[in-house]
Amino acid sequence: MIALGLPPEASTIAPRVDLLLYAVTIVTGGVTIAIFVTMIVFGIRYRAGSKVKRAENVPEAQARARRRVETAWTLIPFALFLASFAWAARLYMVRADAPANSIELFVVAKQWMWKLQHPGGQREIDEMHVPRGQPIKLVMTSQDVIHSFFVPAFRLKQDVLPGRYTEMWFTATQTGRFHLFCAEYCGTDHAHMGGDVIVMEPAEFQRWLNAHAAAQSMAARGEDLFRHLGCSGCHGENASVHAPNLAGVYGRPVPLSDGTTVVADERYIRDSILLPRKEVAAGYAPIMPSFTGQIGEDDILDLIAYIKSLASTKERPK
Amino acid sequence: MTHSRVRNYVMTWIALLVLLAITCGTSFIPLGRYNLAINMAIAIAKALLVIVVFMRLFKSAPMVLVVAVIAALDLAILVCLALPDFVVRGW
Amino acid sequence: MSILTTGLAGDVPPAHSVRVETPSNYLNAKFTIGSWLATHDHKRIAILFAVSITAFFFIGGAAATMIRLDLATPAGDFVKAETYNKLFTMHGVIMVWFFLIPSIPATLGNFLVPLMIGARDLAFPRLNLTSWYLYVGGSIFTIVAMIAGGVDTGWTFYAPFSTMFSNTHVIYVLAGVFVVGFSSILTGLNIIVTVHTMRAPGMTWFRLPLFVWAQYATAAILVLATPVLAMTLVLVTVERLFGIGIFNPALGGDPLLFQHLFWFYSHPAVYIMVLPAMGVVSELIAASAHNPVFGYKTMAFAIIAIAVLGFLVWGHHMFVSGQSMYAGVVFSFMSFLVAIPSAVKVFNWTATLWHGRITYTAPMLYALGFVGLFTIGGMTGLFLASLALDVHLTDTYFVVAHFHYIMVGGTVSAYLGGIHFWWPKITGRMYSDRWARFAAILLFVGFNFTFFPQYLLGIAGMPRRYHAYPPEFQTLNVLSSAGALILALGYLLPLLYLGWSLFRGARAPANPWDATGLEWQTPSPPPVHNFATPPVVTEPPYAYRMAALTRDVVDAREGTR
Amino acid sequence: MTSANATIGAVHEATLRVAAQFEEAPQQVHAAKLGMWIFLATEVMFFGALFFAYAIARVQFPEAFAAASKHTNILLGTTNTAVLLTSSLFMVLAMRAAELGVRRATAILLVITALLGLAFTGIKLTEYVLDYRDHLVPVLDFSFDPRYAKGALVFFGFYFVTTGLHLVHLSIGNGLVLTFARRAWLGKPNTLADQVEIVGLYWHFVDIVWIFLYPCLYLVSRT
Repeated sequence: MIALGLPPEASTIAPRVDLLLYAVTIVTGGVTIAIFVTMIVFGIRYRAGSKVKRAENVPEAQARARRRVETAWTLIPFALFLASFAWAARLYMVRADAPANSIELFVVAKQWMWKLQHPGGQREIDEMHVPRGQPIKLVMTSQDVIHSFFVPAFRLKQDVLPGRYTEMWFTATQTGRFHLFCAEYCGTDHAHMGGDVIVMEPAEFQRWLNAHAAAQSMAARGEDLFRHLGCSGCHGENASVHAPNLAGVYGRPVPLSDGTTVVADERYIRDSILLPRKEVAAGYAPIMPSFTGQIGEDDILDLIAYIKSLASTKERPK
Repeated sequence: MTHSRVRNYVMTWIALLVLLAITCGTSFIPLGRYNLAINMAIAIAKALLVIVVFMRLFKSAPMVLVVAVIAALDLAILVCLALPDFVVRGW
Repeated sequence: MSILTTGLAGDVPPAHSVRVETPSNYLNAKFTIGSWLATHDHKRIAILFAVSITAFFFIGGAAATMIRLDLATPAGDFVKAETYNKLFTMHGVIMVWFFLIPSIPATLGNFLVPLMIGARDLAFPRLNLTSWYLYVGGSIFTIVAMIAGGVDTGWTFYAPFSTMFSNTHVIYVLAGVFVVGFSSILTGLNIIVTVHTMRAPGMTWFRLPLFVWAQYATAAILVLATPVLAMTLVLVTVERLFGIGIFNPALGGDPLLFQHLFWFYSHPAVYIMVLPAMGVVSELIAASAHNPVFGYKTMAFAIIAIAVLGFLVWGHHMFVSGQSMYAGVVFSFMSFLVAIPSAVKVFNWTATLWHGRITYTAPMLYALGFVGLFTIGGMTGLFLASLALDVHLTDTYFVVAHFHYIMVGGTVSAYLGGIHFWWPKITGRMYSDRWARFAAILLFVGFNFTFFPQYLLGIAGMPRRYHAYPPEFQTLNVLSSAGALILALGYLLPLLYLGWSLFRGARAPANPWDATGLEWQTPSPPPVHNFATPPVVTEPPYAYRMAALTRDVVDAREGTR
Repeated sequence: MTSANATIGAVHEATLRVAAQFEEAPQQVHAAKLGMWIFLATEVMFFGALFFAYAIARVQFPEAFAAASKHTNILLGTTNTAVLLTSSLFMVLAMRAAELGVRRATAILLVITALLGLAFTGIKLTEYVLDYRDHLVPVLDFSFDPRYAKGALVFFGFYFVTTGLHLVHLSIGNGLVLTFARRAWLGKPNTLADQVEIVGLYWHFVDIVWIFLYPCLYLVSRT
C-alpha cells in the first residue's frame, strides 16, 4: 500500500477513510500522470523545427478529432467523479448515526482549552481517556468562539460552535496516545489548544475511571442544580405552577404551542433553559424565565444529564 | 400616444397606492401566516410594477432583461441553497 | 466608422503621425506625473494597477517569508503567537484582495480587453480611474492599519471571533476591504459593458479571444459576488460596534450565517482569481504552439460553466462546520460538477500542442508551469470535494497546499507568463529570454519544493494557522521553508531583468511572437487610442496557418535584438 | 454610487459630441444604460444579502420581531411609502417630458421628485427622533419589555441598518436628480431623455428597496 504519511488508523472509520483516500489518489494520480506524459510527448514531438509530419490544415484536423475525443474526456471524468462522490458521501453519512450503545462524553471548548466530562462526573482538561472498542459519542459546545475537535488518528473532525451542540462519534481500535488538535482558528493560542486522546483497554479504563471518580456524577450534580436554580419549584412534584413534567421527556416528541412537534434532544433542552419562549410546549403558558447569563455551559450539560437520567427511571422529579 | 403613456404611469401609481392600502390594511386583520404571505406577494407585485412600467424593463435592450434575470437568479441561488441549511439543520 | 476621424476628442494624434520615425504612443504622449495620475487611458491605468499590485505582492510575500521562517522550528521561535497570527492575516488579506483579485483583470485585462476587441478604450474611462483610486486608497488604509496595530482574525474574519473576541483593528481592515471591493465592482462593470458595446466590426462573440471570454466571465462574478461580501463586512461591523446579534449566538445571531454569506462571495472569488489565468494561458499556449486552441467553443463554454457553477458550491468550505449533512451532500455533488469543465480545459490545452510548432519561450514555460500546477491543484481539490476525505483534510495544511497550487502555482504563474508575453506590447521593449526562462524554471522548482510537502503535512494531520506544532512535522516544514527561499528568489529575479529591459532592452516589433489577435496588429507600444485605423475583423481567433509558420519565429525575434 | 455618478457623467459629456472611446451616440447611450442596470444588479445582491440576514434573524425571534414591529410608527412609515411611490411617478413623468423635449417641464418634474425625496428624508428623520424618545435606539438608549428585549434589539439593529443604508442611497439619488434638473433647466442636451432615464432607473431601484423594507419593518405584526 502507499504510505502517504498518514497517521495511525486508530478508529473503526479510519481504515475506510484511508481506503477511499488511496482510491482517489490512484485515480487522480493516474489522470495527472497521463496528462503530464501526453504533454511531454507532444511537447517534444511537435517542437518547432522537428521534422515530424503535421496535418496540412490543423484547424480542420482538430475539428475532426474533436467530436469523439471531447465527448470521451468529458464523460469519463464525469463517471469517475460520480463514483468518488457517492463513495465519499456514504462514508460521510456514517458520521451521523452513533450506535445505540454509545457512551456519551461532553466537551466544552473555550479559548484555549478542551474541557471534558464523563457521565460519571470525571472531568478532564486537554485529555480524553476512552476505552478501546466502545462507541463514544461526543456532545460538544463552545463557550466563546468556534473551535474544531480534530483527532487525526481517528480521521475525524467536527467544528464546535457556541450556542449549540454538535456531535461526533467514534470507536477507537488501537490503544495509545493520539493528538487532539483545535482545527478552527480561534485566536492567540490556537496552536496550543490541543492535547491527547488516550485510548485504553476497557479494564484499564475502568480502573482509570475509578481512580478519578468524582464526588458526584453529572446527573447528580444536575439534580443539585435543578433544586438550587429553582427549577424544581415549578417542574417538581409538589409544584403549584403548571409546568411540564420532565420525567421521560428526553428523546420523546414534544408537541409545541404553534402546532409543530420537536424531539426533546440536547438542543431542545438547552434552548428551553436559555430561550424558553422559543418553543413552548403545547398547553403550557410561556412563563418560564430565561437562564441566559446565569449558568455556564458545564451546568447546562449537568442539567441535561439529570433530565436524561429521569428518562430511564421514569420517576417524577422531586 | 403621449397621453396614453402618461395615463399608464398614473394608473400604475394608483395601483401602487391601492396595493399599499391593502397591505397596510390587511396587516391589522389577524390572519396568522397569511399576513406574511400577503405582505410579500404585494411587495413583489409592487416591485414588478415599478420594474416593468417605470423602469421599462421590456422596452429596454434585450441585454438589460438578461442582466435583471441574472441578478434575480443569483439572489435565488443564495436563498435557495443557504436557507434549507438553516431549516434542516436539526434533522 | 466614418465619423471616427472627426469625432475624436482631445489629445488624439492625427492618424498620419503614427507612421513617422519615433511614433507617438501612449507612453511618450505626455510625461508629467499629472498625466499619469489623472489619465483616462486604460493602458496607463493598467500600469498604475500593475505597479501597485506588485508593491502589495512583495509586502504580502514578506509576511509569508516570516511565516515560513517561524515554522522552521516546532516551537515557533521566530515570532510570538500574536505576531504570527497577525502575519498570516496580513498575508491572506493582502494576497487575496490587494493582489490576486485585481491581478489579471485590472492589469492585463484593463490593458488588453479594449485592444483585443478593437476598441479605443473601456466604456467608462473615468470609472476606471476611480477604480484605481478606490483600490489604492482602500489598500493603503488597510496596510497602515495592519502594520500600525495588526489584525489577527485571518482573512476569513470568522464570526464571532472577529465580532466579539478579537482585540485588534478589525473595523479598519473591514473598511479598507469594503472600499477595495467597490474597486472590483467598478472594474467588472466596465469590462462587461465594454465587451458588450465596443467590439470592432466583425468581432462576433465567437471571434473573441478566450482571454476576453475569461475576463468577461470574471467581471460577471465580480459584479454579482462582491456586493455580498460588502454587506457581510457591514454586518460584522454592526455587530462589533453596536452589539447587534447577527452572527454571535450569545446575542441571538447565527455564526453559520456569516460562513454562508462569506463563502457565497469567497468561493466565486477563487474563480475571479483563476478564470483570468486560464484566459491568459489559452493565449500563451496557442501563440507558442502556433496552433489554434483545441475546441475553442468548448473552451469558451467551459469558462462560462465554471463561472456559473462557481456560485453553487460554496458550502464545500463548511462540511464540518455544523452545516446540515444534507446541505453538505448537495454542495459536494456541485463541487464535483465544477471539476468537469476545469478538466476539459486542461485536456484541451494539452491537445492544443498536438500538430503544433512549439517554441519554448519564457511565456510558454510559465504557461506549461500553470497547466502542471493547476492540474495538481485541481486534482487535490477532488480530495476536498469528497465529503469523508474533507472531514480529515479540511483546515489542515492539505487545504493550504491545495489553494496555493491553484492561486500561486496557477494564477501567479499565468500572471507572470502574461506579463512576459505582452511585455513587448506594453513597454515596447524586449527582455532577456534566457533570464526569463531561468526564472520560470526556478519558480516552478521552488514552488513545488515549498508546497508539495504541505500536502503531506495535511494528510499527516497538521492543522493550518498553527504557530507551533508537534516535532514530528518538522522535517516537512523545514523542506517547505527551504523551498520558500528559492521561491522568494524566483519572484525577485523578474524585477531585475524586466527592470533592466525597460531602459536597455531592444525595441520590440509590433508582433514579436508572430501571434494572432488584434493587439499584435498595432505598434508596440500602442498609440493613445490604440489603433491608427479602426480594425475590421474577418477571421476566427487563433487563425494560425501552416503557411504563416514557414517563417521561424525564433529567427524573427533574433533579428530584433 | 460612484458608478451612478460617472455613468451619468459619461452620458452628459456627450451632449454635443460622442465621448472619445465611442464610435457613435447610440452605442454610448446603450453602454450607459447597460452600465446602470449592471450596477443595479450589484445593488440587488448587496441588499439581498441584508434581507437574507434579516430573514434568518426573524426565524430565530419570531415573537420578539412581532413585538418590536408594533413599536415602529406605522403612520409615518405608510405615509413615507406613499411619498416615495409618488416621487417615482414624478420621476417617470420627468422622463416622459424629456422624451418629448419639454425642457422646463422636465426640470420642474425633477425638482418635484427631489422635493418628495427630501420630504421622505424629513419624515424618516422625524421618525428616528420619535424612536429615540421611545427608547428604541440600540447603543444610545434602548429599553424594551425584558421578555423580548434580546430579539427586539436585533430587530431595531436591522431597522436602523436597513433604513440607514436606504437613506444614504436616497440622498445620493436626490443629489443626482437635482443636478439633472439644473442641467435640464439651463442647457438643451440632445441626450437629455436618456440621461433622465438612467437617473430614473436608480431612483426607482431605491424605491423598490423601500417597497420590501416597508412590510419587513412595519407590518411584521399589527394585530
